[in-house]
Amino acid sequence: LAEPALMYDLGGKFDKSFNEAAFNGAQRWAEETGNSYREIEVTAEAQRVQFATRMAEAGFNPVVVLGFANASTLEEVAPKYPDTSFVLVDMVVDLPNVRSVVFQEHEGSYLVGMLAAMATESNTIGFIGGMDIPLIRHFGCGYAQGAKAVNPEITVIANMTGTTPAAWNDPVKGGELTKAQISQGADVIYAAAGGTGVGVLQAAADADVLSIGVDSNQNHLHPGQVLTSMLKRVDNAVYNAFSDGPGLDAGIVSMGLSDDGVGYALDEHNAPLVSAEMKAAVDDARERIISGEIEVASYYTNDSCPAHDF
Amino acid sequence: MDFLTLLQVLDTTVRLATPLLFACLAGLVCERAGIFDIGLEGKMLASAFFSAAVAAISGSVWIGLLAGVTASMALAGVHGLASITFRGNQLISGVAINFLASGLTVLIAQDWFGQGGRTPSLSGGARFNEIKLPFADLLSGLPYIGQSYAELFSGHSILVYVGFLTVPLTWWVIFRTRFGLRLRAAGENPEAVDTAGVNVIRLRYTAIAICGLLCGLAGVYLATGLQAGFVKEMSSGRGFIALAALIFAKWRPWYALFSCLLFGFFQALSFRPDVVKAVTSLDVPGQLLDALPYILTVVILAGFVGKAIPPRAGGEPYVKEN
Amino acid sequence: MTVLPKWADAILIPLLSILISFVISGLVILYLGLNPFEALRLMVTGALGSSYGWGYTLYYTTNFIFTGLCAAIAFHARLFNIGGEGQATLGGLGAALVCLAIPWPHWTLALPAALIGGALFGAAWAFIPAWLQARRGSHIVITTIMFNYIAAALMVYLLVEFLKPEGSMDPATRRFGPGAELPLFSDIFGLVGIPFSSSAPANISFFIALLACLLFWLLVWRTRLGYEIRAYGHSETAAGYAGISPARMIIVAMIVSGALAGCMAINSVMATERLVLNSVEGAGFIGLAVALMGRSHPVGVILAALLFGFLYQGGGELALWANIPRELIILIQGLVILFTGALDNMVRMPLERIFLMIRRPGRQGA
Amino acid sequence: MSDSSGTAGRPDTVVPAIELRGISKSFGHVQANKDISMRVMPGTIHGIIGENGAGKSTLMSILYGFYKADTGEILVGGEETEIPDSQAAIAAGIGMVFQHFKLVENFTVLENVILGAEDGTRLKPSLARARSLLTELAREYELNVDPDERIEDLSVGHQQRVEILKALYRHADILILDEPTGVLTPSEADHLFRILKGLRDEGKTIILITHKLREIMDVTDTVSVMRRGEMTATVKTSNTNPQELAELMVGRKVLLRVDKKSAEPGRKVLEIEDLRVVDDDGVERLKGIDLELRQGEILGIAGVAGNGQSELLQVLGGCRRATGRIRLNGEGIDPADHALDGQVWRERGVSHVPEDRQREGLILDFFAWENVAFGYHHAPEYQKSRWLMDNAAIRRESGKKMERFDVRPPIPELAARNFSGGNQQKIVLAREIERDPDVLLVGQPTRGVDIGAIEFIHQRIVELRDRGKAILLLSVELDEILSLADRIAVMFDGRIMGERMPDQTSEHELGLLMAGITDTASAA
Ligand SMILES: Nc1ncnc2c1ncn2[C@@H]1O[C@H](COP(=O)(O)OP(=O)(O)OP(=O)(O)O)[C@@H](O)[C@H]1O
Ligand SMILES: Nc1ncnc2c1ncn2[C@@H]1O[C@H](COP(=O)(O)OP(=O)(O)OP(=O)(O)O)[C@@H](O)[C@H]1O
Ligand SMILES: [Mg+2]
Ligand SMILES: [Mg+2]
Repeated sequence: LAEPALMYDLGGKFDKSFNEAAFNGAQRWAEETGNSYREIEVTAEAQRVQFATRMAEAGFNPVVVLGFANASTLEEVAPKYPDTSFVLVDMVVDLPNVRSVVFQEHEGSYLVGMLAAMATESNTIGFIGGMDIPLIRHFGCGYAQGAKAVNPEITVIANMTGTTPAAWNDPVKGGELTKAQISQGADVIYAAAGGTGVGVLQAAADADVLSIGVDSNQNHLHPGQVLTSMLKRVDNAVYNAFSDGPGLDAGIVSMGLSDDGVGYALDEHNAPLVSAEMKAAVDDARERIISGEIEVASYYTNDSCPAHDF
Repeated sequence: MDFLTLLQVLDTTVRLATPLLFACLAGLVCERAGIFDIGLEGKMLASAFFSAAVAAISGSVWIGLLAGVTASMALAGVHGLASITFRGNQLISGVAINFLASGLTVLIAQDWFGQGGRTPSLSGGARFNEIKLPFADLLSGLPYIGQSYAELFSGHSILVYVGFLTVPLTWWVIFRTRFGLRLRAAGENPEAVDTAGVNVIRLRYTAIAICGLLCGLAGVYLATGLQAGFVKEMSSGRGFIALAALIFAKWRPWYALFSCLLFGFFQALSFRPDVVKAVTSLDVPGQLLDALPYILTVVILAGFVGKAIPPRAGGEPYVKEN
Repeated sequence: MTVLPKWADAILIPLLSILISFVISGLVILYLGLNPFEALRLMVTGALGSSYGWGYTLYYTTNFIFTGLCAAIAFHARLFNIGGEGQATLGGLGAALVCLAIPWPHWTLALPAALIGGALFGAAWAFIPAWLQARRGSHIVITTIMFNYIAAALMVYLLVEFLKPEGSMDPATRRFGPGAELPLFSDIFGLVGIPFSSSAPANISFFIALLACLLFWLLVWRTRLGYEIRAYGHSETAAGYAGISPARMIIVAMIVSGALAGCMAINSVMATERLVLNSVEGAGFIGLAVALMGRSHPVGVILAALLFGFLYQGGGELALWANIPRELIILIQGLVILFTGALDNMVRMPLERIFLMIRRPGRQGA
Repeated sequence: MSDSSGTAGRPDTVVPAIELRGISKSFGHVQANKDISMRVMPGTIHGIIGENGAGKSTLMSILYGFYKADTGEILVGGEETEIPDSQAAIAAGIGMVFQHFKLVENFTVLENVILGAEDGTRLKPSLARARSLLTELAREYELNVDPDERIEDLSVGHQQRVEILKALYRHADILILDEPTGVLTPSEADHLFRILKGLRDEGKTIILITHKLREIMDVTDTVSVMRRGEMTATVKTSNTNPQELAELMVGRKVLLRVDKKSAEPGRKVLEIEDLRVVDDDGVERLKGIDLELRQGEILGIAGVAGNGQSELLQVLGGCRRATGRIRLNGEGIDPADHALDGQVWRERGVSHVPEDRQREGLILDFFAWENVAFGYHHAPEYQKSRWLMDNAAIRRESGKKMERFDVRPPIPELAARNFSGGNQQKIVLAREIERDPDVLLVGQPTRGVDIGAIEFIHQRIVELRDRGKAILLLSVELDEILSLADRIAVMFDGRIMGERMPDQTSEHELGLLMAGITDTASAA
């Protein structure tokens, strides 16, 4: 049986969010099955195709590639290796041997947005993104909608960390942005900024206001001070892919609330922060979203957000 | 924009200016002695990591500080070896040091903590906590002076105060002491120093050591003062901004303070779209806001700051025979 | 007065320096619990062992040649252009706009157009700092650093707000289309019947880069302009005596510098068939090291660029097969820069003593 | 000769202040000093002469611990002394005034003096002490300089005084001066020598390197001659004469004065009216110069450095803008025109030998051949095509020119840096004179150049004149002007104080004019 392979995005294996979640999924699979897998970090645009090709060449199967930027990669590589199964996370590519896994981040963000709106006392909540790219706006958009759903009057402050790749690894700037938002009244702040988020959570904890983690469960970073984390179960996506093994069925897999592809984290670290009625409200909203009763707008549909103007 | 908001912005300014200030003064001492150093970034990063790592392990921020400064000074030593002893190209050496630092820090972090180039987050005695100046709360009541005292001057980590005190200290050492005189001379005309019976090599090594020390403090402040732990590449370009600030300051300590505060202030502004909007009454797109500090710098530089003349012997290794 | 023969200075010293840096890197690798020789083998075979490896090595080399030349021409005028990054970024924008502007019928038309577009934008981005330096005395190091950041911001803004296709989550332009596809090495060598991996991105721009080196050499050492630039770089006072205008030299040198950085776009943008965020990926800074190590001479630049291309590709392969953290590669690059670029005298000094001992009984006096 | 004659006529009981034994030193392949031995007696002025590159500076630099000798030993006052660095030299009571001053340009006099000799960590006390000591020394040896002036604002003469003060401040008993008068005006030089004699009479020992035999004869007690890195002779000054010294030095007969037939001035080539220059600091440097220059004559401009001669030369060389009227070969030129740079003047047949060969005349890191094209790199004969320069042609040309000007070594592929000053100067002259210009502007043609080369350079300039060209000669060397010029204009404070004919004037009269004293009745 062929080894599976995992290709991280430019952020790198340990980005404290997206890629790291994938890594955790792979690890879980390895521990449970006792099998090994191959992993590789992309460090340059040109390496995307290179590594994907090399993996397929070397007979790894399935080959999981992370990040929307890899759509073009697979469009180029996948057809050349019809016998290899590819998995693309975060973007859709329509090819017979590619499984495209997309997450409904806006739905998850919607839920944590609700929690934020219910937890805030100042009726001001914050959002700190990494770089100002559509994906991040997508997160922020869901967050804002959720908050507004609870309290239409609520103020949502949004900042982006920067415009260079450093934006994903600048906890200091993240921290200062947090302090700036706090001084504008924000008392719950949602960080979707990779390594920068570490700084956001830290500054929030220091200032004794609540923060919200992203992608993987970050509640444990500051027990009792992180309201919750917007879970994006990339780990599950990877885990499933690895488990399904070669010849896994292609097509689009949309991971949303229904299949716990996205959600909010509730554990011993933040239990005291999330009251029963908060939980009830959110779970109810979750159901209504799944049932289609609530329609959470996606930023992508027409590059704009009804609840917040970026 | 009300007074309190102003204070908040200035408060951010101070915090952001401090690491720049340390690095800027580090570069000042070094370049005044005739050694160019674009490796500030790397030294800052190395120190940030080692201070956080050792603080995390030992639980004492002071031991961490020691480790951070040592690391930075070690890299400074490499720079000295390359640019003084072996008369190599000082710019290349600086570039190399930046590479070494960003590589080493993450490798070692991974090796020690297995958290992907991150140190465990620090708490309690393992980090520099904000210190309240006496009567801060008491005075915070009365407007303006009191508020400023409480909001702006009080409540920073000890390193901030150290940083600001370093300015007069540096000024005094550079312009009022024997060492300073020789240092400046070595940067202007090393032959004059040599023929006056002073050892240029030792002098420049001392300068480089001081540079390492100050850069170290910059890193320590980043990782244990502003933040509570190390994240890869967390210096994210501040070394280069400090370099710009140094030239901006025309290699003078007090000007350095001013230019670093200016950079800090512009950054702080870019964090407050609301303030910018309130003042200019037009809402600036995020990206423009993000570029604001850099644009304003160029404008000021071109508009008000004249020609900056670097130390004459700067960048040139001291060679009397070849 | 030089003691060493040219060959020793040009070849022996760099080789020894690289050797030292590799030995140290080897120790680090050993410390990480891997076999250094195995690592070296992986890098060499991965980067130079196959047409595929070469294809990637030369792809990176192409970028570094352009940015290296960019820094080099500035050095000749004693200007430290740290803004190659931003100029290359703008160059990418220029090239992309050209490629998107019209559906190009054939690359032979698209290439020159994109080349001009990239060069123009790069030059324009370099012109502003140059002008500020020449007219207002604003230090070029600061301004170019600032312009790197401004360029990055501008890029995000344009890509997110205007250039990215409607509804796409990727902040990148659409593909340029078949008419703007550059011939790969496989196509080029195919013509003469040499088989070359078709999956490697190395393309015709490599030859453009070599051409640029030739033109660079002609410009600097064979034309009046180059003569004046070098003269100004060596001595401003003497330049004044000879009637060479400093302002003109600064501006011209920087424009050429920016244009060279901009030309990188044909490889980093046009060849990848779309403009992505941060298409430069630090090549601008590598260019500084390349120029410094290459002593601002095109041949030196080519060799240094090749070295870095090797480190990039070899490093990638190493990471791929040995599960090595990518930071190790950065560390190795740092060591190579340090020993070949800054600590070269550590090797030269002893060598000189040796050569003197051999030669001393030879010629005497001045 | 052997160094037994080093003690020329002195009883051997006296211990030499300095004794060198078998000093050798090489730079790379160049052996600058070969097994040199010499003795310098206390309380004497000991001269050292020798061609450019003979090894004088090197030898003294070794004595001062700036360079380390490869072999040999140094005795100070009979004691064998290790001098690994200048610190040791200073400790041994040796002070040195280098040819190219070792001062920090943007420091004040005071700071320069105490540099390295401060007492205590804080500067204030040191500065105070130095200030009082300086005033003393100033009184004692007429070494007055304003302690608070910045070096860059001082005339070379004053800068040199600072160097001497530095040495005295460090209690030097042995003072070495390398080509001290190279940059001084006659009056400044006389002043310096008065100081040196004063110091000698105090019992201090002085070693004086110079290219000027007149100075040797005037002030030294003993003189040593160096050649090709070796010490060829040491004689008592009173037992020798310039001719002999010149021959010892160059190894052949040398003419010590220029022989030229009287000039036949032709038509006017260059006419200057009311030329004015205001420098960047708003100081008026030229206050209305009127001059005319004719074919076939050498017009010498005399003047104490810093009275506007340099500015005049720069304006005519296109390095500086001015107001006023200039007519070249009859056609008017606006000196304020910014397009009017060096290139333009050259195209119009005005060549320019700048005062400072190392900062202006040459690119030290360029090859000799590149330097031969410097300023003329636009000349048609140097172009291969519309775009490319014809380097091969330039090499060929420069090879020939260097041969003709006897540049040593005549190797175009050598960097200018590696030629001695004398030869660097010949390269500049070769470049400018060989263009066969209508007008030649020459600044300090023989500064720091040995007599052999001086003779050669003077001949070339006279030849050019005899070919009917006009020459504007600018020199701080009065006797150079007197022997070379056909007509002398004296400048003072940006004005022409008057014109004289060399055969109808005296150094004394010129000296007065240079000091701004016009009533020349006293001169008659
Ligand atoms: N730093 C140096 N590096 C290499 N060669 C040198 C150095 N200094 C002097 N030389 C060589 O040593 C020889 C002697 O130089 P030196 O300066 O002693 O001559 P000099 O007698 O002082 O000449 P001048 O009369 O022009 O001052 C020259 O041929 C010169 O090329
Ligand atoms: N760093 C150096 N490298 C090579 N040669 C040198 C160096 N320094 C000095 N020289 C050579 O030493 C010789 C004498 O040096 P010096 O500085 O005395 O110049 P110089 O001959 O005295 O000229 P001038 O007296 O006009 O300044 C010259 O040939 C000069 O080129
Ligand atoms: Mg000399
Ligand atoms: Mg000399």
